[in-house]
Amino acid sequence: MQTTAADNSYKVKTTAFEGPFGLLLALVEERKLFINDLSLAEVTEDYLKYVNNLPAADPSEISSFIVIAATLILIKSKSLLPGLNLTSEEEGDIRKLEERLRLYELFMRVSSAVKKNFGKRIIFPPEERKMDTLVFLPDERISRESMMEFARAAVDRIPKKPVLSEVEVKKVVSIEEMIDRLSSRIQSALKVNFKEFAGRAATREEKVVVIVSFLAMLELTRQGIIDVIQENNFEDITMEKLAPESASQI
Amino acid sequence: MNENLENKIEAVLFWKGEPLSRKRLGEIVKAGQTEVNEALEKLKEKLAGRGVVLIEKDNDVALGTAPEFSSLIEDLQKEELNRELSKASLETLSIILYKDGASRADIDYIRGVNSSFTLRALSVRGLVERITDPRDSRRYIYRPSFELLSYMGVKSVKELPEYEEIEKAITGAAANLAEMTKEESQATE
Amino acid sequence: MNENLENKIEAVLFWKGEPLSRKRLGEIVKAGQTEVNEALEKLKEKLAGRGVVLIEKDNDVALGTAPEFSSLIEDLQKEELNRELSKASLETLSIILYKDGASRADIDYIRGVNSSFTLRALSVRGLVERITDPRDSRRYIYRPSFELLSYMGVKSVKELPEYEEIEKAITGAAANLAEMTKEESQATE
Repeated sequence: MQTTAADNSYKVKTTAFEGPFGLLLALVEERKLFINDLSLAEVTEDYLKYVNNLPAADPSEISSFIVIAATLILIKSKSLLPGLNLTSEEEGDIRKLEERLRLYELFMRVSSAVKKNFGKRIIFPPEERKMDTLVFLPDERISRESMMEFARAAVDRIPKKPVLSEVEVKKVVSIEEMIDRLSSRIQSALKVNFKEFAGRAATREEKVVVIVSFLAMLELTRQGIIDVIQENNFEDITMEKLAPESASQI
Repeated sequence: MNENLENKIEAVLFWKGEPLSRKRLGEIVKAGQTEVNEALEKLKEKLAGRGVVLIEKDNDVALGTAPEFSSLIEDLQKEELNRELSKASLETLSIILYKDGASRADIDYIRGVNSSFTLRALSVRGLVERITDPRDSRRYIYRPSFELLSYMGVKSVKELPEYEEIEKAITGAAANLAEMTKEESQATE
Repeated sequence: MNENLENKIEAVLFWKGEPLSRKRLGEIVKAGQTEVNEALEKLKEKLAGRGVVLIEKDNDVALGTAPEFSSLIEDLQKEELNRELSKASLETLSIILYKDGASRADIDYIRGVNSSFTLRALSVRGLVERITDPRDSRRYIYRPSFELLSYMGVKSVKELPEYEEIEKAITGAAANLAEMTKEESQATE
């Protein structure tokens, strides 16, 4: 299952995904995996890369991707750092994500059946009958005034262009906080100083980059490709590349 | 090939709801006159002792309610006509008035819900009439009936209060929403 | 007295040409709910293998043409049919069909994205209908419409492919869903 870096820059970039689950499912299915914490950990980096390249057009759309990213980062961290103790809330988030993804997968299957049948064998109601316009039965509630009021009310109820609601804005903010919290969470678990990495990251996008590269570094460590040397706790980490032979062992 | 021709004919007559000539029926179901006549006989047999019967008049045939239920249907008709119009119907009517004729799709966009049943209620009472859209023969336009305008005491919809302002808002919104919904349904994969 | 109740009901549904609730049907034919339900079962049997079918949805019933004559009737009818469904619409419709009614929060939770615009587009097309949640008057439930069942060619949701199996799988995940969407709907609606 060893894949090269080139293979990992997936084709998903060219496809637009409606939401985070479509993307995640595509990534998992491309690798022919089942939905579980292992497969989710494996696709986390590609997921984050994709999200980072999303055009910042619609914040509410991106926010739905970011919410899931936070949980994925947890899963990834846990897989890389077995010593990382998750709170019960965090464990719950992970379990919930897996369940939601399975439910979504089920509905993807359902929607292909719906697509296959939709409009193929239609049951028609009878055609609207032609009216012999002999009757005229008005209603006393029909007047110039009442009709104006009804028309006005109908116009007022027409939704304007969809706008980002307050709740959604709040969500985006709290996600940034969540990412902050997560990076410090990982830091403390590892007892590494992260300042070179995180110090310069100011925006959300930059922070995501930091996390991605941090996770990538841990991944490489586990695979034995690089060796992380940390002289003392709370000092910067240095990395060094190992000889190619040791890299191919795993 | 045409073994269930009587079912086909039943479906066509049910859908149409008004008399069709045997000749036209043959064209629709792609069968010869003898076949059609035989199938109609079979249909008559199958409908024996049911709520719906085959009505024959000269060369025309139609489905209708069984004669033993005629008084039930008459009562029902009276009751329906005397019922109060629903709020949904009144709102639909107001849109047809201020847009001076609207397609079902226009009305649906503005109301955000499907309006076919409310439109039916309005036509039954002669408040609106359905005509073929002069710009698109594949759809219908509902417009205020002449009787409705005179009942409201206006010679044309333009005399309705604040007509210009509301007409503009409705027409603009309908176009806008039609556009957005079109985008939505076309965004296939 | 009411030995041919199914015929009476057939006549009423034929004449009416649009969905009626079982309750209203009972009022019209002057019969109790149990009687009406039994008669509807008999009517379904009588219509088996015919040109006309009985469609059931929640507590409403209506007559329609049998699905095997779909293309025949489509050629006869004038208005153009819209068969396009975006990916978002397909997902949303599937949830509403197989959950047989879902709140916006349910749908958002399953899809992981906001579905309000898709829901409006589907309501406008008459594929879904909105009712007030009987358990919580502050929110809405979206349900399949008759038109949606018609487009799917099924007489009731139970005829949808793999309905029971999928419904069971959904119910399994539903406890979690209910808990989650409660939190979310309090935040958004």
